[in-house]
Amino acid sequence: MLIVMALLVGALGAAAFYLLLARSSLKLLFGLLLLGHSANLLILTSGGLVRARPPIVPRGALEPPAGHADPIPQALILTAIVISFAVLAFAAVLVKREYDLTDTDDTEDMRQTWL
Amino acid sequence: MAEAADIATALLLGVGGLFCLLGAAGIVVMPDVYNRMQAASKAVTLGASSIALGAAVHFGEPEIVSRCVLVCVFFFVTIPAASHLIARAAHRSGLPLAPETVIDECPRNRDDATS
Amino acid sequence: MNIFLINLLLAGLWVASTGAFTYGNALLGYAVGFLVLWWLRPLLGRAPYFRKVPLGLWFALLFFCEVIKSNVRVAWNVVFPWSGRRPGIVAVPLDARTDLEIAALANLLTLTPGSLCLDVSEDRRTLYVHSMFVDDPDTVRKAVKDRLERRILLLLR
Amino acid sequence: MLWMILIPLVAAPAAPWLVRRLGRHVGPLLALVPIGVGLALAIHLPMEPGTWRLEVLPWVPELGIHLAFRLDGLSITFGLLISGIGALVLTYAGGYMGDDPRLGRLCGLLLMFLAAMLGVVFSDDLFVLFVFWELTSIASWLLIGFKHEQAEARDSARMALLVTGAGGLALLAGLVLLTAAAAGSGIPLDRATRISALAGVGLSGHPLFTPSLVLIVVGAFSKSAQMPLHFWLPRAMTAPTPVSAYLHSATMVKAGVYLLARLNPVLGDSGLWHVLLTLTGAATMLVAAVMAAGQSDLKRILAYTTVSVLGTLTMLIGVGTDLAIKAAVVYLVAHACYKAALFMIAGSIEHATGTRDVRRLGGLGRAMPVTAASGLLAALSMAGAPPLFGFIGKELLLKAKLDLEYLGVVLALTAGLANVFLIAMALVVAVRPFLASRTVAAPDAHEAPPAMLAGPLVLAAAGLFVGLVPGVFDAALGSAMASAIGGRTIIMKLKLWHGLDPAALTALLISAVTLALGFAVFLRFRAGLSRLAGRFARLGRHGPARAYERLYGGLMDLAAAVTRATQNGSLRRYTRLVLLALVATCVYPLSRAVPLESVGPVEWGWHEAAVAILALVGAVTAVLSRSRLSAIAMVGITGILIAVLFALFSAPDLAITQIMVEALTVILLVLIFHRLPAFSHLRTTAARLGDAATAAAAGAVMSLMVLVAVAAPLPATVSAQMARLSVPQAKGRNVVNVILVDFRALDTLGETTVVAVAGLGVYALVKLSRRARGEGGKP
Amino acid sequence: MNSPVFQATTRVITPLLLSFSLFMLLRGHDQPGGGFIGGLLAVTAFALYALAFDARSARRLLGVSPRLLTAVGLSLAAVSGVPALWWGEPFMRGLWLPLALPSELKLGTVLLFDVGVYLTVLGSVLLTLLTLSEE
Amino acid sequence: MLVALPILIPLIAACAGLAAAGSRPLRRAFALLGAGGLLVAAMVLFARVWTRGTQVLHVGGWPAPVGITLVADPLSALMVLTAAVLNAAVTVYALGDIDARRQRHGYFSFIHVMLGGVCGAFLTGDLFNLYVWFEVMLISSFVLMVLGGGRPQLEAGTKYVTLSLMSSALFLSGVGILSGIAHTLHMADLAGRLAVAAVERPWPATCAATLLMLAFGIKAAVFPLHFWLPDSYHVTPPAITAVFAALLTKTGVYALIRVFGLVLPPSPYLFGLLAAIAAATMLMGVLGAVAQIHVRRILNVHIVSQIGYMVMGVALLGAPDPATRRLAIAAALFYVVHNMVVKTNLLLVSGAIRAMTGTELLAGLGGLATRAPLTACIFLVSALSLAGLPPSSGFWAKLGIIQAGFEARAWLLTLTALGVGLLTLLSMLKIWNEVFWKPAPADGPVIALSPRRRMLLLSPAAALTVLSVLIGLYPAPLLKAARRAADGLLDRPAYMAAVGLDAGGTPRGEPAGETGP
Amino acid sequence: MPWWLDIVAGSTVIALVLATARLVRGPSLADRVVALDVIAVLGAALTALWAIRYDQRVFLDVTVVLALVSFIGTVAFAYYMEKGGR
Ligand code: NA
Ligand code: NA
Repeated sequence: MLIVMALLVGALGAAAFYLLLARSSLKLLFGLLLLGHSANLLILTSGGLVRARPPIVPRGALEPPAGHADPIPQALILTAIVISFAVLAFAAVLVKREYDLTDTDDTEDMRQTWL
Repeated sequence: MAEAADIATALLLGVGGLFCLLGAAGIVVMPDVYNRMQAASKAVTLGASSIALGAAVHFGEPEIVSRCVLVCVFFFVTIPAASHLIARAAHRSGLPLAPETVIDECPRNRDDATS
Repeated sequence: MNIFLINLLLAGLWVASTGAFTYGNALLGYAVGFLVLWWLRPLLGRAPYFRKVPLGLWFALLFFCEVIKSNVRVAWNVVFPWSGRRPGIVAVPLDARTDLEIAALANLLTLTPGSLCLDVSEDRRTLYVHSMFVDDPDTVRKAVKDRLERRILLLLR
Repeated sequence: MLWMILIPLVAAPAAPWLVRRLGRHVGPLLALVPIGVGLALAIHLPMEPGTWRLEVLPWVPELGIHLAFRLDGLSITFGLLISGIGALVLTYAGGYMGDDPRLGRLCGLLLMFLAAMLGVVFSDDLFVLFVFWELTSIASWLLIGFKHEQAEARDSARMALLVTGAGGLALLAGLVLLTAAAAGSGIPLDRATRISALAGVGLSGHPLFTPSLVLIVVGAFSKSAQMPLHFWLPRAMTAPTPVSAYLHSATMVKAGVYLLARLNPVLGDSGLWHVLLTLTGAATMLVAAVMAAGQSDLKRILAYTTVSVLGTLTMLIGVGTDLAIKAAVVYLVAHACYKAALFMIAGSIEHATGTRDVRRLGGLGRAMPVTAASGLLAALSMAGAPPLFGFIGKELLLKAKLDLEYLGVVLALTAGLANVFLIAMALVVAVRPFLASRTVAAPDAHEAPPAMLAGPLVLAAAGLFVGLVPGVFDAALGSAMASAIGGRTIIMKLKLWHGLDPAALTALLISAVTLALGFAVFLRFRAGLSRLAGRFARLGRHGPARAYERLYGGLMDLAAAVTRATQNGSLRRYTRLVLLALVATCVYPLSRAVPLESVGPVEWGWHEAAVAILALVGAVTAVLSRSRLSAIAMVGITGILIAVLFALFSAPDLAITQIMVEALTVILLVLIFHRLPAFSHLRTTAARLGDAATAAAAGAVMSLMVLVAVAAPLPATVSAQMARLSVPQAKGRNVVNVILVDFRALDTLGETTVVAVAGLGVYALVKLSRRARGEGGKP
Repeated sequence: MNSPVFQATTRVITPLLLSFSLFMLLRGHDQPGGGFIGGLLAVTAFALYALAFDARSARRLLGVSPRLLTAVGLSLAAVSGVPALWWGEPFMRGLWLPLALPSELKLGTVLLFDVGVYLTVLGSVLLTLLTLSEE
Repeated sequence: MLVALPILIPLIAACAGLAAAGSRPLRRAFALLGAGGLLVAAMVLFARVWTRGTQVLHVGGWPAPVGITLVADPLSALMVLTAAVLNAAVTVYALGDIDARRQRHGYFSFIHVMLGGVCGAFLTGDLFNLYVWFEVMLISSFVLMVLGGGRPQLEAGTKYVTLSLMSSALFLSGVGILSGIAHTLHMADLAGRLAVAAVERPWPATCAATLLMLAFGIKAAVFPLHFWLPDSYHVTPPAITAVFAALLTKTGVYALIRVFGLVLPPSPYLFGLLAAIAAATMLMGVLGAVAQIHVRRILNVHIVSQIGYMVMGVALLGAPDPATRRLAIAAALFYVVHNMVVKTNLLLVSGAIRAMTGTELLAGLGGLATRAPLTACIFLVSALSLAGLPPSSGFWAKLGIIQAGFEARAWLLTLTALGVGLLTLLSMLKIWNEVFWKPAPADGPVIALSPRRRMLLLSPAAALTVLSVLIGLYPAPLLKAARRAADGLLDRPAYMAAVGLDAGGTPRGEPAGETGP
Repeated sequence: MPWWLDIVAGSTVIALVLATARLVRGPSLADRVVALDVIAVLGAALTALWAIRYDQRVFLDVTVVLALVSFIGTVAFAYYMEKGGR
């Protein structure tokens, strides 16, 4: 399963990178989105995959059942998900405003800053 | 009692799985988006609800049952609205009907719809 | 509606007094409360409540059967596509007036496999229904009006 | 001693203010500052050879650097020259600038330079010396560019600063290496930067010694305009004449010579030192002298002769015998006197006639008798005619050469040949304008004002005085200075007439011959020889100066080309570079780290595999999709399926959050995209394939990274601790949530801040850029 | 979107979603849920309303300015760590009221923090969506 | 609590500024209060650290590897103090530079949040928390980058955002892999555990370290990851550029120093790579600067070049001799502080130039040496300082780096550093000749500044100039601080003891074969 | 673990595959949105199944949220299509 997850991480990453290499600024957003997924899955997999044993203490117990999943990567991913959502929202609006101003989504046209 | 619950669970799950499969097959086989929606919005939802009810019966705890009932209620409230919205949007945006369609009494243009 | 609240209160009392906080017990409490209230009908005056609860139950049962039936039909059609498919969009004139009535009708119609509420006209007088089996548009119209709209209006008005 | 540096430094910013208050007569007033310094130095006279006074203040103890100042024969001589000539130049500047409002700035910069130069010669700490060294470069740059409205002045200033700056860098590197060598030879850090502590220690065995020597010598050469780094000095003549007189003849350019002299006891025990200095010095001496003859601008002629003399001095230090050091001492002092005088005279001539072109000058003797007299004296000193100080210097020089076992005669002849040209140029500069027939178109030429007369007169007289009574000099300072340079006691007994020993006679003979030849060259100045020299000078223009231009231009072109090629504004290219960097840097460590056996402990599950594959299908379809909205739907699917994976791998909180975020992302993207066009496919197929390859490689890196991470894990003790603490201490059963709101609540606070800022940012972006667009931002 | 079907459905679902979001917020410490999930659910409730009717109605329904909500939420989250200092505990130490509620819910500064997160997420994400849909 | 104040004060000031969005005086008051409060807090913190040693706050009261620890060691305290000083200067400047509508839409709040993020990044003792603060910093910088701008700002924003987010993803991946290897995020704990793990298998940590190096490299703008910077930094108002230049890239450098100095086990491969990167960065940056014809772009590309010097300090961590390593880090830190001061100052001056002339193109400028002698002086001192000429802070920075380079026997790298110093001088001369010495073009606009605006624009620059010269004249205190910071950074056991871990780290089980709890 | 659970889960996964096929095939956006909706619902079904299979009640929380939220996405797409996009 590890291999599958590792492949998924890499494939999502490759898809993201491919989109990031596109000239359309709209595609950049998708690239960033997928890149976030890839990184999150990377953390999850690196932290060790455990099937169906969430780190939740049963009512009345003092500790989660033995063999539970590592909660730390989960907390990290949660934070990362929210952060990348917020940042992506901003980036998306940015791309849109830019499109509004320039009537193009081609990043190769974004050379106005270049003298 | 426990055995009866198990049988009920198995029954519900079996029906659910079957309908899920059939519904999904429907959206593959059906000729146009309206027909596909028919298959999807009914069969799959019924299947999923059935599985949720199966879970409710399996666990039998009030907490779980309320959750599963909530799922079913939600499905039954939202699925029609969702299909309606999609179908309406599809029709309004001029998505063609399948060739075997026998009749279309709905005007394509929004403005005509009022008259 | 007031009576419904009283009924709920009675159910709650039942659950509290029996001390068993389960769904089954709550349902039982509701049923007991309903019976008590039905018994005390004269006390409460003419209320549609007592008519609507059994009506609603009956309607739910019918509707459930309808859903299963049409589901099977759709499923059959999926598995055996050659078994005949005559999709079409039919305009159904509406007796339902309020948004709630229309929404209820549209939702139930859509939940019934084989038919789908496509649109409502701007003046809310016509419902456009997509059906998978349009042998005859008028049959479809009639089915919608008789099987669904009439019962819904009965229940809601 | 610090105060001697600080007072002029403090006076420098006051100068503009004073000038604004008091006008042009402030020159002599400001001259009191260096005069005071000079007097304070004079107290130490006569200086006992081989002794010095040291003053040490703490400065940067971490680096072993102290404000260490040393007074010995060398530094006092230089100090006296700097302050004395400084006083004269300040006085002169008042006359030269007249009522020009920039006089204040000029005086201020001169004072700043004076302070820096004093710092250079007093410092006993290598790095303190360097600090002042660079300050002199900066002051020189500002002074060369003084008339900055002229493009030539700006360019010359830049050239001077770049060349001396490059030398400064070499020097710095050399000093650092020398210090390292010293520290490596067991000298404690506190003393490793101190010249007096390093003298005679014998560091030449250390491997860092040779590079440090070369670098230091290069630094000194750049400052002292040794071939091939000399070309900036003639160009520096764009500076006002007082500046030329002060910086570019008497003082700053001698800083390099000073440094060589100062470090002679430290570095002088190496053969390389002798070879480098002697050969470079000799070459510079000869070539510059010849090139001087090709010039027609008074100041340029003087500049080239200065270069020549600097070469001579370098050569003498390189030779390093007692005699050579004595010669260097005398020659240095004599040159400082007469060359400063000549520059000031050139300035006076220009002041009077408005030109510096020798070909147009003549017959000024009557109109400017005092200037003419001092010019004559200075020129004779330069020519090395008896009984002037220059004569003693030249005699010593020739004797020192002849004294050598190898190459002595060659060097002596070279020196003689150079001398021929120097003599000729001395006559051209200081005799011809006064005595030749009147050719200048300046009938109203008049004697310079007194402020401008004092300098040349005093300096020329000093040359005469010391020439007549040389014993005064060597008793007071000369021997001490020579001892300081030599690092051993050298007693000088200067005489105008050396008696009749064979060496002296030979020297005298050569001297006489050169005088005669020089006079002949002078007489032929206008005719063939000057043309020959002119041709030679043109050749020189193709030399290092040309190399500098080439280098400068090439650098500009290179910079432009590199920038055009890389910084081309294409985001795509920047991204690709990042990805290529990712692949390139990770390949090697991954190849070492990936364990092939790490299939992992998690058993195979086909549900998960199917979900994972479907998620991937969604992503790939999104990549290939032509419609934006379909792409949104597809990444939506990917997100949801990843959420399902999260759920399966024991992370319900993650799954739920992911689902919520996915739904909101879809809403957001739909809201944003609903007015935008379809994806444009802009890349060529080849580009797309290339991108795909890059992306695939980068993705493979990520995959391998995962395998690396899971291969050899340590036990998760922190998680275990958290799980233990969660219920009893943090009162929560959902450990993930407890981490988020308690154990690592700070993370969550930061994350919440991100969310808040993103929302507020979107608001500001939309509201404000709408305004910007309303204001006509649309092109 | 002017659809009676959809609008009626939204009227039913919005309160459902909102109460579920509060439920998720409050149970987060013991079960999956918490401030983020709750806040995002609340956002979906209002976003749905905005889609069914329009952004202005959604703003009216919310009642407070989303910007204010964001600022208040962020301040609440940041300040919830301060009370601990009063009792000489380190910054952000969780304090709990010794009050037994008839459920698993425990009152304390940690809950306050989660509520701050909830409000910030609700305010900020909603601000984004409403700003965009009002364009 | 003192340790948390540099994070909390800006955050609270940001909230207050948002709440006071309607009132201009109140907004400006909060801006100054926030900057001043941060400055005071930073000074008190620095003094406390200086006198009593490393200050530690276990946030939430959780002991070291469980909770997040804020650690103010000399390095962090020094960085926070520098950031606070520069922020104060730029805030004063911004009051005269930033237009009203940007202020109304929360300019100062965003700046404050960014400062909170920067201070958080400096102070945190937790790797993932560092990521979070980086993101806080980034999102506010995104907003600031595009705030109120037209097309150029949005274009620049797109590039900046895209590459920054790539950096974030790499950072996150690196953290994920490190935590997968060591199962902890606390820097001290990670250091201990990775050291144990690296004994037998050094390469897994190196892989993660490579990712972190790339991530921080993008943030710090090192070659070949720097291209976003020259394309984006010049489009904002100068005050924003100044703050970016002062803080953002330097945070990347700080992260490199912190992570490579404290957390990661030494990796010769990466140190070699870093050395090459450092040399290329210096060279490419300065070549870029030489090529530019726009004042602020020259200065911005220079940021890149200067980063090379700082990275060189990190690369010299590969030196075998511990004393050399300490020297290198101390020199790099000195360089960082010097460069933050000087570069900020130059950008402020460039802003003043723009305010006075309305242009930043060299061709349109001229004659300012006579027209604005004070500005000229300020620029000159800072420019020479940037080129490493005495008697300014730049000289000691350069000297330190070169000493370290030679001591580490990194000849080529050090010679590059030296040569680049000359090119730096060249490009500064370019500005000087064109802007100050060249006669003003005939049609060049002359904008008269009100005395109040002039004061707001120039007084911070003058103050920073004095600071640079003071450091140059009396470098001992900063040198000592840099030394102590370097010693504190490289003394791993002391750091671990300060945060409450014993030298071996937490009690841990056998590192054999176990995969999870 | 009863064998029939695996069969049900298997058929759900197959349904998932079929829905994804529709997602990929399209051809219209409406088709894809329908597929999206179906996939979300199937995800809910799958998590409910896993709740039983792994005896983990928390899966059902995921089920609930999936059920609640899938609707929103559909609405958003419909909103877009109404505005005339495709
Ligand atoms: Na949570
Ligand atoms: Na749905």
